[in-house]
Amino acid sequence: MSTDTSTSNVSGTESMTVREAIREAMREELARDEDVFLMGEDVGLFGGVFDVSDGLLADFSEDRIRDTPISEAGFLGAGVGAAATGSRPIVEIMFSDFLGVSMEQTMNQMAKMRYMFGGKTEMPITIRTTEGGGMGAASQHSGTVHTWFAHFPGLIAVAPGTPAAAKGLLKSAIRSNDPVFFFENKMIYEQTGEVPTDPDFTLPIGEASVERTGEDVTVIATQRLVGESLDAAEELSDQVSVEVIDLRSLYPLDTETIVASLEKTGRVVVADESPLSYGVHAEVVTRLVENGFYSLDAPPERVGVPDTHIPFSPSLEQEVLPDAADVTAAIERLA
Amino acid sequence: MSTDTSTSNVSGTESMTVREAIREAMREELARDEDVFLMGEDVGLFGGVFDVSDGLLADFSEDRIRDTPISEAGFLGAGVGAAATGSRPIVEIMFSDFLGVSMEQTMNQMAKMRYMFGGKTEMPITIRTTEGGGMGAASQHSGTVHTWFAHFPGLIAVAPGTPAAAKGLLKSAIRSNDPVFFFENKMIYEQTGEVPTDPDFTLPIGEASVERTGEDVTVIATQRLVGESLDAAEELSDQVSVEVIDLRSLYPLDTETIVASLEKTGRVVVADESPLSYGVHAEVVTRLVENGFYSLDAPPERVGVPDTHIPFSPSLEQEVLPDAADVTAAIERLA
Amino acid sequence: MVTIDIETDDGQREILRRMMLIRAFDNEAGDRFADGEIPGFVHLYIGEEAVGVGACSALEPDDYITSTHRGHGHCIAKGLETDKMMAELYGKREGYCNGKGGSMHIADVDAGMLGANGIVGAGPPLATGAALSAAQKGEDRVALAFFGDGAVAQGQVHEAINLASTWGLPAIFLVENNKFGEGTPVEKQHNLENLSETAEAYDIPGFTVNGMDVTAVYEAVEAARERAVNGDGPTFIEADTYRYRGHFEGDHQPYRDDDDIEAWQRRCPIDAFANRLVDAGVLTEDEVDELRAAAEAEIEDAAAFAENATDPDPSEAYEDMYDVSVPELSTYAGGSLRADGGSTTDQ
Amino acid sequence: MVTIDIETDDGQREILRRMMLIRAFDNEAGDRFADGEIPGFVHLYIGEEAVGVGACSALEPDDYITSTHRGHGHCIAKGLETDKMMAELYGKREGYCNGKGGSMHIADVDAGMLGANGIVGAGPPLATGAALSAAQKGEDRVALAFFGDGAVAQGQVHEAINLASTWGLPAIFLVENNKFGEGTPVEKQHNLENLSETAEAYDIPGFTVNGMDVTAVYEAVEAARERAVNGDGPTFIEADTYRYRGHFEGDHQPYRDDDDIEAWQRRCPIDAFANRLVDAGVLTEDEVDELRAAAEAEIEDAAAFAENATDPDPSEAYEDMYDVSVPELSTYAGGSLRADGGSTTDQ
Ligand SMILES: Cc1ncc(C[n+]2csc(CCOP(=O)(O)OP(=O)(O)O)c2C)c(N)n1
Ligand SMILES: Cc1ncc(C[n+]2csc(CCOP(=O)(O)OP(=O)(O)O)c2C)c(N)n1
Ligand SMILES: [Mg+2]
Ligand SMILES: [Mg+2]
Repeated sequence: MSTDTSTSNVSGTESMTVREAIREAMREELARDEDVFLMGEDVGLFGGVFDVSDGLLADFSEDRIRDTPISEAGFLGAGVGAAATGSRPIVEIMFSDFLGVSMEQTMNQMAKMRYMFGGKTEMPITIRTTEGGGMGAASQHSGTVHTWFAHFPGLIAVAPGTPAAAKGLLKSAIRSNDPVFFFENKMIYEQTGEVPTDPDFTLPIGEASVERTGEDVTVIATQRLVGESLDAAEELSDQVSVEVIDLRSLYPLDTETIVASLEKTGRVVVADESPLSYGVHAEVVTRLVENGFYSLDAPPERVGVPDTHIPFSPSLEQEVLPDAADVTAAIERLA
Repeated sequence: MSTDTSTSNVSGTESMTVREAIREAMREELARDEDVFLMGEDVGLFGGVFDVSDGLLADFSEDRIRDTPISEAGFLGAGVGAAATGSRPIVEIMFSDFLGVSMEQTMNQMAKMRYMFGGKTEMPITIRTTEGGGMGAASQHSGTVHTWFAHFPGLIAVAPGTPAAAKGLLKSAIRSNDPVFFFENKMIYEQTGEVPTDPDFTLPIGEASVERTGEDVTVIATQRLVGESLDAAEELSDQVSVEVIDLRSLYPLDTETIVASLEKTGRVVVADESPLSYGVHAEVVTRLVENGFYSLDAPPERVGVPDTHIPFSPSLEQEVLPDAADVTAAIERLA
Repeated sequence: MVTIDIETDDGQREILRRMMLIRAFDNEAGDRFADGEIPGFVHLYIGEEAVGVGACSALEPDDYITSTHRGHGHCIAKGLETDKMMAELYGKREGYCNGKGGSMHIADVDAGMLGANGIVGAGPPLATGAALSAAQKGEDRVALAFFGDGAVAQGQVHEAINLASTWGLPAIFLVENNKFGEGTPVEKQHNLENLSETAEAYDIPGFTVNGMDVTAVYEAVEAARERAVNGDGPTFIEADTYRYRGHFEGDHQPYRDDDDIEAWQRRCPIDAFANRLVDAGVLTEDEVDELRAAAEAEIEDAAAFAENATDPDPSEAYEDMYDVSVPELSTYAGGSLRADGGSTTDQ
Repeated sequence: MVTIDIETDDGQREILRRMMLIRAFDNEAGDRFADGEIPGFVHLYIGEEAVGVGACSALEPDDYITSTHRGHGHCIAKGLETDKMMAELYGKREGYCNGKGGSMHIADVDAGMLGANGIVGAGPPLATGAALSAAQKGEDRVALAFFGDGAVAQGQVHEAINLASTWGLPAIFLVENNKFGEGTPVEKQHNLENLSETAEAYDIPGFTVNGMDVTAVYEAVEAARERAVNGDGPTFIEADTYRYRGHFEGDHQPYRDDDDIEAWQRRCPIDAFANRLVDAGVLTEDEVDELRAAAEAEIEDAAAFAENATDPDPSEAYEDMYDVSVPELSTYAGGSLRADGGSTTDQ
């Protein structure tokens, strides 16, 4: 990974995984502000099914690391109620595929309350959830649904691709007075990277990050595909100079950074694990067209899931999941 | 309205409203196939809150025009179960804003069952719901959320703009073995148009319709904005020749028809009542860019809701709702 | 200390006054809606005044409530100001939500009123959350959720009560059984004699009280509040009541007869309580009339206030979406879809 | 006619055999998962065999069931074939779902098995719907939903039961109370002595039966089925049982002691029923051993079948999304994002 330009406010760094980065972000914010609490299914003693909150119960109380019944609508709704009355809940929804269960409280309460009430309430809630295929978990445990939340007004949606982004953005999310959906691709929990150690390190929501600079083609990627794109760029480095951007924030979207890159390279690949039609890709492409039309040398390429669910069988799953090879192929079509 | 090119399989036509067209589509299909039934809140004696099913109870039984408790997750899920076991339910969700309540059964059951089961089940269910602002119903009763359903794999999503399209597409939806979301903009229930009387009249899902031909600018519109765009085209007819397309089907999307029009005009406005970011517009723009890049004379224009909820106060609601004036302005920017 | 002490003469007068204020407010709202002055929908609380006032009077001022689409009564019972309410119905900037919410979304979070709600069943999880934050902060506050008989069929109501029961939270779940969910009678929504039997699924106390009797509601909520703050968890209360008007104004009401309405009108909660106070010598008939006239006058003033209040400026449509400033919104508010604000539109 | 008549010796033998088949299947699945041959997750039913077999045996072959993430036992109890099941766990084309579903989505709609389900609480609405369509068509079929103690906290379960009760549908709601939802004990999910008290919220019969006793489950479901087809509506049954393995394979189980597991293992439903049959002279000890050996042999064959079965061709990933052909999918399957199939990618 090339140096992260947004971490310059930091004294030292430490190598850690995305999982650790998220855990430390929560630990620091729990310690910093007693209004912060975490709730979700098996987040306490069990440590979360992906071990993300492992160890937090030992440092905080059961009251603040709160195991819930299997009632996503109920406890996410309770999170909204708590946020409107002075708390700062972090709500874990184990798999993003379960977000449908709690969609009503998301769309009509969390997202709308501030607006409907004429701005007279804060909604400082963070929803953490896991996305993505790659572990044979089949169609109901592998989805990437973040486009819904990027599209729906009143929500903030972030989807980090590196440990530093995960930590810096989660801390910003928890401190934010707006509802933030924080999408964790479950295949990158083990991915390591340098993360600033300063407990005041945060990253601004709404800024994309140039993870590798290049001249010929820009790859705008999210989550797992940031790493895959960096791999693709490295592999192609003899033939073509590829710039890789971690989009990080889906809404708000950092139009400025992606357009600046387009102006330099003239060619763009958008790589995101959403289903292709009406996915994140389309908005990115449209922003580029609207703001950099005359810089485009060719239509941007989309890399994503080909409008299927994620099938169980490994041979099928691999077919539909985008990876470095797909990014490479897309770059080659453009270059 | 110009003549509808897709209704040529028909002997005669009759003038009716969108409301009547939908009601007659249901009546005909209920009469034709006894596996079809309608369920929803107050669809029977009350006739539906928008009177769409008014009179159906008199012609069919309470069993087939079935009032439900206020349990969208339960009865939409029951619809899925019934569809998997040989029935063809039409499920009415009174306002599309309530689709969040039943999102789990939509995303993980209805949309995925066929695929997860290796193709070994049919899912002949139709979900009718109302969208759109304009009646001072405020943020929780005015949303346009169809992009979610166009994006989510395994669903079909249609959003007609005329009475003929409403009737022809609803009949196709009911006969389809796939789950179809049928989005009714509530402000056009009173809009009238010629509708074929032949009970075998249907329209193919997945085809857009050129509602007015033109040479200079194409407006690709949905729902209420089809009429608004026709008005705009008419108003501008002295200065600029505007082609208006009713997109009709959001997924699958008729790339061919819209690209053909782009190739002719070189300039496109996309008008849809979704919030702009990550909305229907972006996918349409991206399809045009991917398939007609070299025909584009300028970046397409988007007309939609500016990423807000729909506010209550008429002066505010009017501000955020797109209309003929917005389409006109967009055309003028391009022409 | 309870909001209004029903043991005192002053308290009883205030309870009567608030019920009258609700009646006057909703009569006025119905009239103004019919005149076309109030846009959108209005759902009136007429006939159910004893429930909202009985419940909110027995709460303490800092307690939270969540409301429903039929929220005017809850607002007035919780002490909200009728002029700002009416201005909100009119969509005016002086309204509680600056005109953004309307009838279905009136809220005053500072007053513990967490919002009317257009989504059936959405309030209880919010109340559970408010009760949770109160418990976590060690505050002596309870949260009461009002919801309808129809809402009992909503899954999130079930989840919210189960959570509150399992966690022993200071919450009160109050069903207003007004016999219909829109046009569907309660018997077609549930297979239950009394909706309070629902409480058994959570092993919490469940009672059905006479919702036309403000004292009965008051006492039930007072006891439930006591349990809640003592750490004994939530209570489920069903108030047996009736709505006198259509589901919303304009409802043609094919689902019931005038006779049924009239039978319940003879049990009018306001008249009943007024008569009781006259019988007990707390008020004279004249004083009752004066109270009513004062309530009506207040509402006339509120309507005048609303009428003369300001239409929001269109630019306000772009405000209040987020705490932070979001480039998309400032771009659109500036009249452009372009990040650089290049071209302009009238939206 | 019930699927298996528990009154006959043959029926009892078959019931025992099916329980043994489940045990052998899930032991094998656990081993093969540990070996890395089975991808994804597996949730084993070991210890709970009496529930699935007792219930499905008392149904008629045409009846519907909905299942859970812990579905292998329900499938075998409903008569599905173990080789096609195992092939599905392996992700092979010969599996019930052609490899697209895996352990959590095995289904055989023609056999009335409406699918294992990865979403907690999603089965009951589907069962209500199957019961509705059966009732509408005048068929003598019932639908039984299996779900866990954890699922009782899900709103859609509540909605489904309320619908079935209000509409008097031929449905049976069967809770497998195995004492945990993942790592969370049932006491932290509900404030109830017995989950069958939930039935009171719908005014339907509710029973708690010994889920380690296949006869007890059988009889409860038989009676519930009778009520259902007689038009007397749904029944709520709680089966008191225990899972012997972790929530999923690989679970480190910080939430319980080995002692607890061992205590329940002494109540093994298979041993208990086998001993009863031996005591009653229906089977000899040797015959029991033979039955077990035959079950294990069948499962070994199933595993061999699965191992030797075919990996789906990557192109099959694009099939089965829709009944109709959708241009997007054929375009992507052709390796392009272009409507004209212009360029190609390897996806
Ligand atoms: C989730 C949801 N479903 C449906 C509606 C439409 N709706 C509004 S009020 C209402 C009836 C509510 O009945 P009840 O809960 O008894 O309250 P009441 O109107 O009688 O006060 C319905 C169905 C809604 N607002 N939200
Ligand atoms: C809606 C939803 N929430 C959470 C999960 C994750 N999850 C899978 S199984 C399970 C526990 C289920 O407990 P229970 O219903 O008692 O069934 P058991 O596993 O004990 O058989 C959980 C929380 C899920 N699959 N679906
Ligand atoms: Mg009611
Ligand atoms: Mg369990």
